[in-house]
Amino acid sequence: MLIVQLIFNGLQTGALYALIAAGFSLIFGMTRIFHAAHGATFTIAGYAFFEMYSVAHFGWPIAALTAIAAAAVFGMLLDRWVYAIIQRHEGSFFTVFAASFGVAIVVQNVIAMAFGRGLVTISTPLSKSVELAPGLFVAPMLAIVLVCAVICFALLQYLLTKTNLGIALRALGENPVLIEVYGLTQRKISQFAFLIGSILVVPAAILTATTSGLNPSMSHHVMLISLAATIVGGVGSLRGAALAGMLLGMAENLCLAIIDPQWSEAVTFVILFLFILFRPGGVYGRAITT
Amino acid sequence: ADITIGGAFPMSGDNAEYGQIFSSGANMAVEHINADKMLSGKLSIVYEDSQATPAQGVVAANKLINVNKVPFMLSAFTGVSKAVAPVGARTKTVVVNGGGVGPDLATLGDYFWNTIPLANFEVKIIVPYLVKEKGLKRVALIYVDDPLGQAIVKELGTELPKVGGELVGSFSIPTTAQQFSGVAARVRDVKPDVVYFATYGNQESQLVKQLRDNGVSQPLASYSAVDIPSVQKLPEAKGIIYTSQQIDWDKQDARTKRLITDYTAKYGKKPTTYVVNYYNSVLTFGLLAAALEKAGKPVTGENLLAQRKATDKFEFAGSTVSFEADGTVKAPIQIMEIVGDGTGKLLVPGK
Amino acid sequence: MSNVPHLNHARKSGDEPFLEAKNLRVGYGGRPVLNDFSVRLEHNEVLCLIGHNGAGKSTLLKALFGLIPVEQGTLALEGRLVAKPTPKSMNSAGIALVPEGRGVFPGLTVAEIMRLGFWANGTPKGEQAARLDWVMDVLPMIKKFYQQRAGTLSGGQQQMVSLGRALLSQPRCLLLDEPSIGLAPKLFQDLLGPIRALQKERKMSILIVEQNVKEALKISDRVMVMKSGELIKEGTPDEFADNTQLMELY
Amino acid sequence: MSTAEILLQIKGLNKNFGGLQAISDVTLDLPAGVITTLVGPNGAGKTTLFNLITGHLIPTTGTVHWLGAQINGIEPWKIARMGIARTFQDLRLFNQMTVEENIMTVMERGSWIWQSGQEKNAERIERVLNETGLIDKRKERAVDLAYAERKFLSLARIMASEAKLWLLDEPASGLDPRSFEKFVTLLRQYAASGVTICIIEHNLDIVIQLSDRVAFLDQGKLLAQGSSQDILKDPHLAAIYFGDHA
Amino acid sequence: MIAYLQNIAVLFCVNGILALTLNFIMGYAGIYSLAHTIFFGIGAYTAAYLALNVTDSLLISMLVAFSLSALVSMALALPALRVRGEYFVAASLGLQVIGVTIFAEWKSVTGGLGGMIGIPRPRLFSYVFIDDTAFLILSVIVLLAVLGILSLLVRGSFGRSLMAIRDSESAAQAYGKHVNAVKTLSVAISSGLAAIAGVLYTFYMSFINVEGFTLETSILLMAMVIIGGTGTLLGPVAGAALLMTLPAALTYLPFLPPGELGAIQQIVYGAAMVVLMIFRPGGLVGGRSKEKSA
Ligand SMILES: Nc1ncnc2c1ncn2[C@@H]1O[C@H](COP(=O)(O)OP(=O)(O)OP(=O)(O)O)[C@@H](O)[C@H]1O
Ligand SMILES: Nc1ncnc2c1ncn2[C@@H]1O[C@H](COP(=O)(O)OP(=O)(O)OP(=O)(O)O)[C@@H](O)[C@H]1O
Ligand SMILES: [Mg+2]
Ligand SMILES: [Mg+2]
Repeated sequence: MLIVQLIFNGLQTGALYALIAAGFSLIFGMTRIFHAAHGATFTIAGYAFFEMYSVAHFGWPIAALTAIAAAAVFGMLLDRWVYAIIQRHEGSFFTVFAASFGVAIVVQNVIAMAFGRGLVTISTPLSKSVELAPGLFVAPMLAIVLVCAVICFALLQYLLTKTNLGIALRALGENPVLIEVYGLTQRKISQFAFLIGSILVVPAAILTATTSGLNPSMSHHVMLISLAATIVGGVGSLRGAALAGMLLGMAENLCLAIIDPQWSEAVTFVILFLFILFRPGGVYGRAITT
Repeated sequence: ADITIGGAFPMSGDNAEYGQIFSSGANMAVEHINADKMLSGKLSIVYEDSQATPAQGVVAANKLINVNKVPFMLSAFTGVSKAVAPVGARTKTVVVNGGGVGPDLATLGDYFWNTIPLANFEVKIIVPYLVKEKGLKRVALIYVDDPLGQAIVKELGTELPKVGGELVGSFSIPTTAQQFSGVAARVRDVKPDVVYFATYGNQESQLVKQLRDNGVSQPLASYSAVDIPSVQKLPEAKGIIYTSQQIDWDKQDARTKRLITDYTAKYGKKPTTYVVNYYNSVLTFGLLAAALEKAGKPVTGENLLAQRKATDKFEFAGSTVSFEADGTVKAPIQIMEIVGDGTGKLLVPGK
Repeated sequence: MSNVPHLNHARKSGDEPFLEAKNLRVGYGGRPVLNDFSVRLEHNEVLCLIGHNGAGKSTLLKALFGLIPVEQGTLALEGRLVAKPTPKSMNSAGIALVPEGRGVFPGLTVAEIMRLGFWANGTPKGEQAARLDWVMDVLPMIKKFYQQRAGTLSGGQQQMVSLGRALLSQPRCLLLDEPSIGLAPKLFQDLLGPIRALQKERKMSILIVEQNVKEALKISDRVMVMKSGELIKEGTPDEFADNTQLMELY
Repeated sequence: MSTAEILLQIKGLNKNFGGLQAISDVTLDLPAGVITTLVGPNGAGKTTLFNLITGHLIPTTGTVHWLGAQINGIEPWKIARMGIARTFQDLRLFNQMTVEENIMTVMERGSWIWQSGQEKNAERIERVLNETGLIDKRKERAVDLAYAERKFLSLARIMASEAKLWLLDEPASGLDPRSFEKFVTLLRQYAASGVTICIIEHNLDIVIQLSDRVAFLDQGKLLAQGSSQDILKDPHLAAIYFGDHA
Repeated sequence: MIAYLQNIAVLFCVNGILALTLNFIMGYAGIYSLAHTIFFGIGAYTAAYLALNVTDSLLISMLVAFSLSALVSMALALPALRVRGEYFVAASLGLQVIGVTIFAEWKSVTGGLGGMIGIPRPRLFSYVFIDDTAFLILSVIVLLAVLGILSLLVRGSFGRSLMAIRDSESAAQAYGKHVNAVKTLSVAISSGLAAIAGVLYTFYMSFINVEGFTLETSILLMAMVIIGGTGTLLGPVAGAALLMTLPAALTYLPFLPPGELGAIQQIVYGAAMVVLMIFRPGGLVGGRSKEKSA
């Protein structure tokens, strides 16, 4: 029964990871910006929701909208006022990474000062497990998380393959200069990548707030998972990121059946490491030649 | 002359909530000492951020001792204290812990004192209560994988069999873990009567909430670290049985009353045991330094230690205590239950 | 030195050139590549720009299309000044650029590339099919690999797609940058034919930069020779037909 | 010509990329002192053939012999040290290094701190810089060079490498006539001094002016080889490649 | 005060060595490693273990630490030979997390989170570095030695081979560079020297635990290199100096509320990183980055 329970847990963690990774994967794949502050977007969205819902009692739709707005504004401002400026210089990949990391540190501490360092959770009966079968506890939240993930990825898939903006985003990932030659504005499309990528983090942030709770320093973990899922899935492949998120979530939980929890993060990264060694292109990526 | 003492507390990071609580108590004591003109000069306290990590703690301690030249400093957290203690010993600086409860803290040398009873006492008190009074024989333990947690595993392992209990499973978690649904599944799997958890900081609330969410309906038990607002107010935490140092709030002496009134006036809430412990830690310094000044001796770590050894009783807020030879205090431990209103309900008073 | 007298083209008074740039200064990171450079592209003409490597030909095209900022000088479209040219505004003014190298996105299918082109031009949905048919008429090869990913096409096929994309907006002016690079000679000839035919039919203005002078001259009306960011000679293709004379110029 | 020693011998070479047969059953000799041009439509497999020779790719089947010894399967750096050097279609200069460093590094066999023959190297660098006209730019980074200069730097690298066989991948594409002229002169000069050259080129002037022999590749197959006149006149090849040029 | 400055100076030497060695693979070989602290840690734990169980000899510690770290660095060289850019960053990230877990869990050797306490000062022949000033001198000498070794390597043909490989691996191969050997060797040298920094750190702090070797430290080191200027010899040292003095300097601002000092320090620190990257993307000493154009 333990295994079945762990599989269910893995499903929920995996779906959350997939959602978390989607935004990072989109931004990284399309703009090649190593958006280390993606975790910060996550905490900002989570705290925005918490403040509106649990503190100001606005009801979840308004709270969710606030979270979306906060995430979107943060992502786009960052793109406009930090990344865009740094990217004017050659060899900017790691420079952007360093700056982004700086932003993540700032956000984490500002949130800590503003909202305290303690854990905040949103209490809802939805995260309360019920015993489905003897020894198998499943919360309604699992269904919500799964549905959310499916909807998000379906929308994203539609966006990227069927809409003009989506095609432009993919084009941006391949050759940003050529975008301009076509008469489109690279910066605008890049802003959209940040807009969509940042908004994508909101469902995961809200769901995490209700399941495990939020604290200012959790952005770190979010970043690690996003990066791992993006690489394991294959840069630029959202399908890959989804699958990899699921894989990592599953692995993290299933490994508990045999080893202690403090090894589970290492397990995640052993998987990542092996992938890079033996399948550097990721699950869905093209093989890269060096 | 003016005197500065130090404190290495977590001021940022996951455990900053503790830093704020600890320093509020210490600051209150500094205020009172200055108001009473206990010392010839003005007493002040500087804090350095230990981030609750041993490495940062050492950096902080080095700075306090070398730059601020403090003869006396406060420390917290088992891991940090263990790392800081050798620095104190080498530089002959008194380091006082009022928060960490790892039993190893009793063995860190002459210059390391504790104003908080250590966890081995807490475990010794709660185990018989759980097993005999409540009939909860099968205990599962969730502990954070650090010196404190390891000490508790050891302590439970020896205490449980003594009273006919059994440790049916112990699950360590890393200090950074946030997801506990898997741990919950494994805990359920061993079918315990009660789940004892030994963690601190943000992890506590997260762990409790997720255990409850994930079908762990057994009673929960823990040690004094749950005595912080974020846990006390957590709906899921209701019913947790825990031990803490007993403070006699109704003690009719002026010092206790003054602490309670002034603290409540300043912070809008009653002081907790941590507040009292750090208040008392600074008070210890005040009393010793005053005695040294009276005797015309300089306030150095060495003299403070000698003076402490020469003093057999301290009138603390909430209790009268004496230091053991290993630098720890024996204080009565009470058993409490979280009721959800921010303060615990007393189950068994300490002896 | 740039004020080489322009050829006296017979033109009606008041008939402004399609595109006119005056006294341009353009450069990268403070180093000017073009200094005080003027160029004029008439309606319905093919102007061939030749010059040695690094003369600034590509730089000129990029500047005319708004891809790199003009530090000094003016740019006029049919007599009207363009204050700050951007690729977007030039595109909507009916100018299309076929860049140096492969102007396609390797991961997108040809169909998606065309769609991106339509989006950039803001072509209404209803008109798209007709436009596409028209492009396919000009470059019938495209039909064959319409659903293929551009990255899997050969160099020549990619060049065709790039040209096709540029034609989608039915531009009034094409800027072509070395379309022959890396192309088999035959392929290049195959490409030039349709371009000339189209230009005649639609009375387009074309500015073509080419190293393959022999082929390019066949379709040009006027030739300009650049050296180190300056115009050193201008004339008709016949004047340049003799290769030896060209050699002296460089 | 037929009596010349055969430097490189390619026999029955095949290379598949997944389903794509990029090189199919190519057999070709490169005799010493002969300038061979490799022509063919885009995607014919010319660059792939170079990659197979230099060890950057491993053939699916078939062999490559260098001075009689089989070299396919050997690592590229070992093959390079045997005396085969190449340029790349996309140049692949050492972009962040200076012109001088670019040249210096290809002359150094090992990577030890201590290198023998530094003075001899210095002379050689000087000569190569002079010949390619890069002498004034010796301290500039390769990325900062103009297009033609980059092309010449890629040539300078191979000139400095002391290789017996040069494989040049579209070395003259995009060059203006004067640079082109200089380029051809340099190649002639080196060929005369005993270097064997194999060039991939779309520019027919190179084919006509420089090469002793032309090999025509299409869809991975070697369709024809012979003197440039013969090849250019072939009506079939004209139809698929040269157009009405000849 | 002197003691405090000495303290900072020793730690600066340690970080300086780390930044220098990281820059050696980052700036010259294009290997952007986020696992550098693992090798720092290997050195530190080796020294601690030897000092507590075997010998307090400085030379032996350094020798063993260097060799062990160079050996383990093959785990980093492996992905470095196969992938580049962000893929390698991720691989090194994985290695970092795995390494930290091992440091934390291999309690019999590393002491876990509790760490290793009471490490004695080292001995060189018969001299024991009890005095902090003597230790500082030792640290400076080691720093200069590392700087010397690296600059010799970088300026010579080894450095050119490294840079050539960084700029174009296939071209380097085509001109006879044994890419795998050069890369592996550079990783081994860098990791081995980082372990030397670990030895110094251990002996100086006399306490180590896993928290000194986490991802944050690795990122901090990378920031030092980037802020100082990748691919320059002195840039990393400047970066280390800046990032180390900044938080220390902040504690002297009297108007900051002590309760929030930690957070404010972190905010200023993060903001400084952003601002520096915006205004000096090539780093403090960097000359080799310039405005990119369309
Ligand atoms: N992105 C760039 N950054 C810096 N300098 C550049 C850039 N692009 C071109 N240059 C420089 O500008 C000058 C002109 O370049 P341009 O590409 O316009 O020449 P061109 O005439 O098109 O030559 P080619 O025949 O080689 O295409 C050259 O000296 C070149 O080095
Ligand atoms: N590494 C690779 N993986 C998959 N396919 C490849 C690879 N390298 C080359 N090809 C394919 O092999 C075929 C031959 O390519 P090659 O680069 O040799 O052509 P080429 O003759 O040099 O053409 P061009 O004149 O355009 O440079 C092409 O279809 C190409 O897409
Ligand atoms: Mg050009
Ligand atoms: Mg090729």
